[in-house]
Amino acid sequence: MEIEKGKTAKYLKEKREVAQEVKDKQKEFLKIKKAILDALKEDALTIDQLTQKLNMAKHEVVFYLMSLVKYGFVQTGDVDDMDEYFSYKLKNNG
Amino acid sequence: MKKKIGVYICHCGGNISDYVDVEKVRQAIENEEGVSLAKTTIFACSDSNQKDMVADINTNQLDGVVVASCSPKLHLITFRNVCERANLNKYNYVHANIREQVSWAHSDDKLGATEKAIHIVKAAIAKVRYAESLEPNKIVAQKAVAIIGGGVAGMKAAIALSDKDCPVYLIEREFFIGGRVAQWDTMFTTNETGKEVVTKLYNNLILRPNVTIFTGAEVIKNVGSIGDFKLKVKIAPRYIKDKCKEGNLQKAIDACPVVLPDEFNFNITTRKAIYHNFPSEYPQSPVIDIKNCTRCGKCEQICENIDFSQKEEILDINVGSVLMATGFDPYTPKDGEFGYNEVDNVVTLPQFKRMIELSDKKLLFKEKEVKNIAYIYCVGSRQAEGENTYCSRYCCTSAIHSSLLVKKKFANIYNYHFTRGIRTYGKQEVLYAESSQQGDIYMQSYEDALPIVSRINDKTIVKINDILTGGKEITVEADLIVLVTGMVPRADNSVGALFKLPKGRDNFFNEIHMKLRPVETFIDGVTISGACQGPKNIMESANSALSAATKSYSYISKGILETEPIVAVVDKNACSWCNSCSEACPFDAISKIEIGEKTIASINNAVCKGCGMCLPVCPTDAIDLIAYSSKEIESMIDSLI
Amino acid sequence: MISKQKITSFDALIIGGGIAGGEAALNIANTGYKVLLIEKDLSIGGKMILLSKVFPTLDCAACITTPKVSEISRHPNITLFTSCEVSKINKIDENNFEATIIKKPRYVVIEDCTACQLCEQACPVSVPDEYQFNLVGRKAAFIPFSIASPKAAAIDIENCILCGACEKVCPTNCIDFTQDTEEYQVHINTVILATGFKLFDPLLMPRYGYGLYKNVITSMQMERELAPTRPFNTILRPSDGKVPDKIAYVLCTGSRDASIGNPICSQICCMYSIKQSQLLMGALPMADVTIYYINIRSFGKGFEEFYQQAKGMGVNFVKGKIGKISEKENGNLILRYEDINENRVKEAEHDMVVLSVGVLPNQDATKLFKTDELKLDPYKFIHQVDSLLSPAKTSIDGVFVAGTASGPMDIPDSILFAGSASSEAISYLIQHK
Amino acid sequence: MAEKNMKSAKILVFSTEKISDPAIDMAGLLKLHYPPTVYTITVPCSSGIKSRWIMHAYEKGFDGVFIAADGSDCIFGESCTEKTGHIVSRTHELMKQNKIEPARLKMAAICSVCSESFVKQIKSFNEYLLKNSNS
Repeated sequence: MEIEKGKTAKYLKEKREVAQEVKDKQKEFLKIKKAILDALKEDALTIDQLTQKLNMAKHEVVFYLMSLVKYGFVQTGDVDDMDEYFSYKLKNNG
Repeated sequence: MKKKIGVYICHCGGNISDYVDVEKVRQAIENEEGVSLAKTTIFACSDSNQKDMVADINTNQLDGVVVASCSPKLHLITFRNVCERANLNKYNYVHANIREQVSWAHSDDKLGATEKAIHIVKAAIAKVRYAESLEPNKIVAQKAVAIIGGGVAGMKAAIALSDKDCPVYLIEREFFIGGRVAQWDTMFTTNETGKEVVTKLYNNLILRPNVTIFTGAEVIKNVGSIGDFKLKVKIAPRYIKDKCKEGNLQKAIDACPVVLPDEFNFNITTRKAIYHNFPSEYPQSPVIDIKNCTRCGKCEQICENIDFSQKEEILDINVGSVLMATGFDPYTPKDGEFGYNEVDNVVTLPQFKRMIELSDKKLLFKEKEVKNIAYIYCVGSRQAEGENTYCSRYCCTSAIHSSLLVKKKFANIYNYHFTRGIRTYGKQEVLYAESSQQGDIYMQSYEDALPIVSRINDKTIVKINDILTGGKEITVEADLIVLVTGMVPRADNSVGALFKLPKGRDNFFNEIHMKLRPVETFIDGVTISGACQGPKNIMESANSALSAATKSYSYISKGILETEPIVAVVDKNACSWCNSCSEACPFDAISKIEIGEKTIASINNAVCKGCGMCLPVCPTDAIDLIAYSSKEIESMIDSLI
Repeated sequence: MISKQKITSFDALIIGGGIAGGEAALNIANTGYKVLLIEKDLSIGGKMILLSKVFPTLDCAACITTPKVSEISRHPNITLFTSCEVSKINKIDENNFEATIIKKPRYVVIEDCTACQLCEQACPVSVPDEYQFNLVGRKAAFIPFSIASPKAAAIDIENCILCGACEKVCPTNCIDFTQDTEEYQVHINTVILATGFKLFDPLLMPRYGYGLYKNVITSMQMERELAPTRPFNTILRPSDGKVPDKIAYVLCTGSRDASIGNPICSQICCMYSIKQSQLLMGALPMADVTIYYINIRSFGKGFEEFYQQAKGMGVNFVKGKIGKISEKENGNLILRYEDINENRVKEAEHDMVVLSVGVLPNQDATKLFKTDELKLDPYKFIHQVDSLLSPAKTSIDGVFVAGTASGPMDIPDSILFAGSASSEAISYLIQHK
Repeated sequence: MAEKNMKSAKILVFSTEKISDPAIDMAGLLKLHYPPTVYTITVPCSSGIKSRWIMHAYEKGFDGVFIAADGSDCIFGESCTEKTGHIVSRTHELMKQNKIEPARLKMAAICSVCSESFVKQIKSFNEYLLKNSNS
């Protein structure tokens, strides 16, 4: 079978099953990503504010938010008066 | 003049960009004359940026390149090589130092730092505009290495080079080989004795036809440079004939009436003016200490092998590289320092080690049996007031190892350790654990209140406020106090001065860069190894010796060396031969030649070292140094203001 | 399916592309010998390339590693295999070894990848980034880190959902899911083991609460937070993204502790902690940094001065053993410790705790040799048969060790050790030609 | 620029590749601060500096020139100290002829680890130049 360049994933899919756990994790990431990005649509928020809005554990918010900063969806805003907590906002208004 | 210059300004991952506004620098120079490309980069030295530079040079046909980053001592060669890979002659590259001399030096003044960086990059651009393609001078490298110092490091390096079919001259100042290690008894981690180690190395060395060992030998002159060092070696006579049999020599030694402190045993014993170090020493021939010999003639009467007619010899040797392995001296405490030379029973760690080895059955000090031993650590190291601020690295382990040894060898020994925090790093930690388990007492003094040694009612007392027991004052009566002395540079390090070797803040010889070029020095062709570079234990010395051997070998293995083509050039029209330049040249590189009617100066490129001493003395300003011509320097000055 | 390939022979095989293996490879290659350098990770550079700055000079680690890795990757005498593991080495006779090398598929053709990161943007999967020690995420199609060498994408097949989004956007068609494991047989004359060390896993010391308390992190995680390619915009604590202002270091975590099976000192933790403390003082000028130590081991060239410099900058050094760490509701941590100076048990509150984790042996190399025994020392590091005079020699003639594979050591010592191992290997090659 | 001069003087330093420039680098490494209007041009040896370069610097507006000389550490030989001294005295003559205060040229031997000494010298030179400017 000749395999076309740029479409090789199909080939491996036939030989290798993607674990359910991996699929679930990916879906969860997309869900959290959407939730965070939605929450930030209105206003820049701190992690504390995000946590309340999303009903998630704080350290998870830190992890996902920082990942979204890394992926270029979110950017760091200002720090509070105590120099303790930053706020975060959407990059280029989404 | 260059028309297509590429300029790269490095963030250095924050090292520069935290203090210098690199984007502002870029904008300030992008419209400079000749600049066709100006970029900033997070890490100029990274592989990806180097690849980008090669691509930039090729696609934009750049004819000059400037990188503004760290000191040229680190990465000048890196970026020259980038140019070469892009087929741009490497002398079209100029390096601007905006880290060590800008961002770090002026981290207190960001605006000032940015302003300075702009000027410095502009000056580098000014310089690169005049840069010319040059070909390095090729010189023949002598395939031989001189190793200075016949201790463990020197001997290991000699074996390593000899294994690589490289002839070696091993030059030892003392009359016996082995350096400090010959003076040690058993050693951590293998419990081999120093003698065994030295014997092993010596026996290996003497079998090698390409190794020449000189003892009682000193380098007294050095002319030349990398690839071609011409050394004069002075060899002192032993006053003993070669190939003599032991028999009568021992009687001659016995007959010698001169009694002197024996330095090999750190003066705790005596020797004669005709002497051995120890029975299995190398070379296996005694020597006459001519300075202290009274020429009484007694030895000559007994032994036919004594020969006072032997003369000092001067040898010329020619090598491509020099490997320094001159070692260290143990620190000598000042009079009164923890009772040294004032209280009777205070010795240094090296003396103590000799005592253990030389004592049999009972450990005696001045005829009295020693039971309680107090060790005072960090003597001559980590000094708050004093010149040795560094830690000597080997002494904690060495002291603990000796304290275990003394306990094993003699009965009823009690060890008390007055420390400043034990530093048995790595696997040496198990020694400390073993010692603690055996009941040795460890105390630790406060940094500002070191232990006090005093003599009270014929007893020697050490007093400490001990951190480990919450600051309690503890006194110990000791039969012997061992000052755990550190390593200091050799008192006579004149051989370093002969090669102009730079020293570090600790006065040991200094490497170019601890991680990038750890055995090379600023003097091309001269490498350093072992404890002359800083305190090291034997394993560390062996590693550095082998590293240095690899480096020295790499200079000469190809037989041809490339050196910088930075030499002086004479303007034929301006020169009117007056001899001033030739007088100023320290290398005899300038002679006069006739060109038609005119007599002018001529530079021998193979001999010229590019120092520039001939430049300022020329009355007609007819000499320039390549890459440092007046037009280059003056245009740099114009850019800096 | 494994394809078998026979490839040409090399003079030297070097296992491990960290700073020691890299240095040894360059030394030997510069002498004119052909070197095969095997790295199991996606990039060479080892642990050092992931560090922030290095003691005692505070040079950035990247400034030292990147030119070296770049020189390695383009050296005509060095063949570099990443994502590869040596599965066995047989000694045939005196200086003849045969090695079997397993190359795992990267699913990216390195030569064609331009590191444009389009695949990374397209990939819908996010998993913890091991190169950032799990402080943030990365994609399943990813470039390991910005100064990786080779700088090329890779597919994390374990976490890939095989959606094909990456290859659709790849402008050079360099992604190739048809790649498979390959096996190579290589003939070599000498071997250098530069397999490095493993970091102590603080989960083995539950009393410090690592894993449970989010603000207890390892020194390697702090190293990443301080590095120029850091996971956050500044130093933040992982529990709630707060900028910490009272940071504690717990030295000897997993070192000098027979109860967890590692009685020896790790030789580097004091110094890297002191270095981090200085960098923290620079990054967070208002922060308090306290280092809890048993002994400070600043023994190398310029180290003691560096320690004194940290004291001068205001880093707080407390001689004390940490008993237990507990967490307050706000994420702050209570350290219960024995203050040795005052001879009593005390408590202190910090908002972030860094565990200065120690150095453990990497035992990967031990299983390789089938015909000869590679001896280990009592701590499971590679045994040095002549540790005083030929530190690089192992129990197998012609097989040498370099760097932390034989015990804990810092970067300067690893580099000198690599110089030493390369000298032995070159001599071995010349003597057995 | 004139305003800047009020704070710190413009000083041109001639350093040498193997000896004094490493010391100036180390001053940066140790974060020993000195005025940012101090600029360095590196040459192989301090005994190869031409008087005309120094005069050029004054002409273009430098307040002072500092020669960080190799001293006895010079890798090109011991004559360096004496020769650098001659350059300074010859330049002093030129400066007098051009009505430039000779004290605006200073020389000191800076060894490869003389970082502190370099910073001290530069700071006092800077103070001197500031005190004697505007006159």
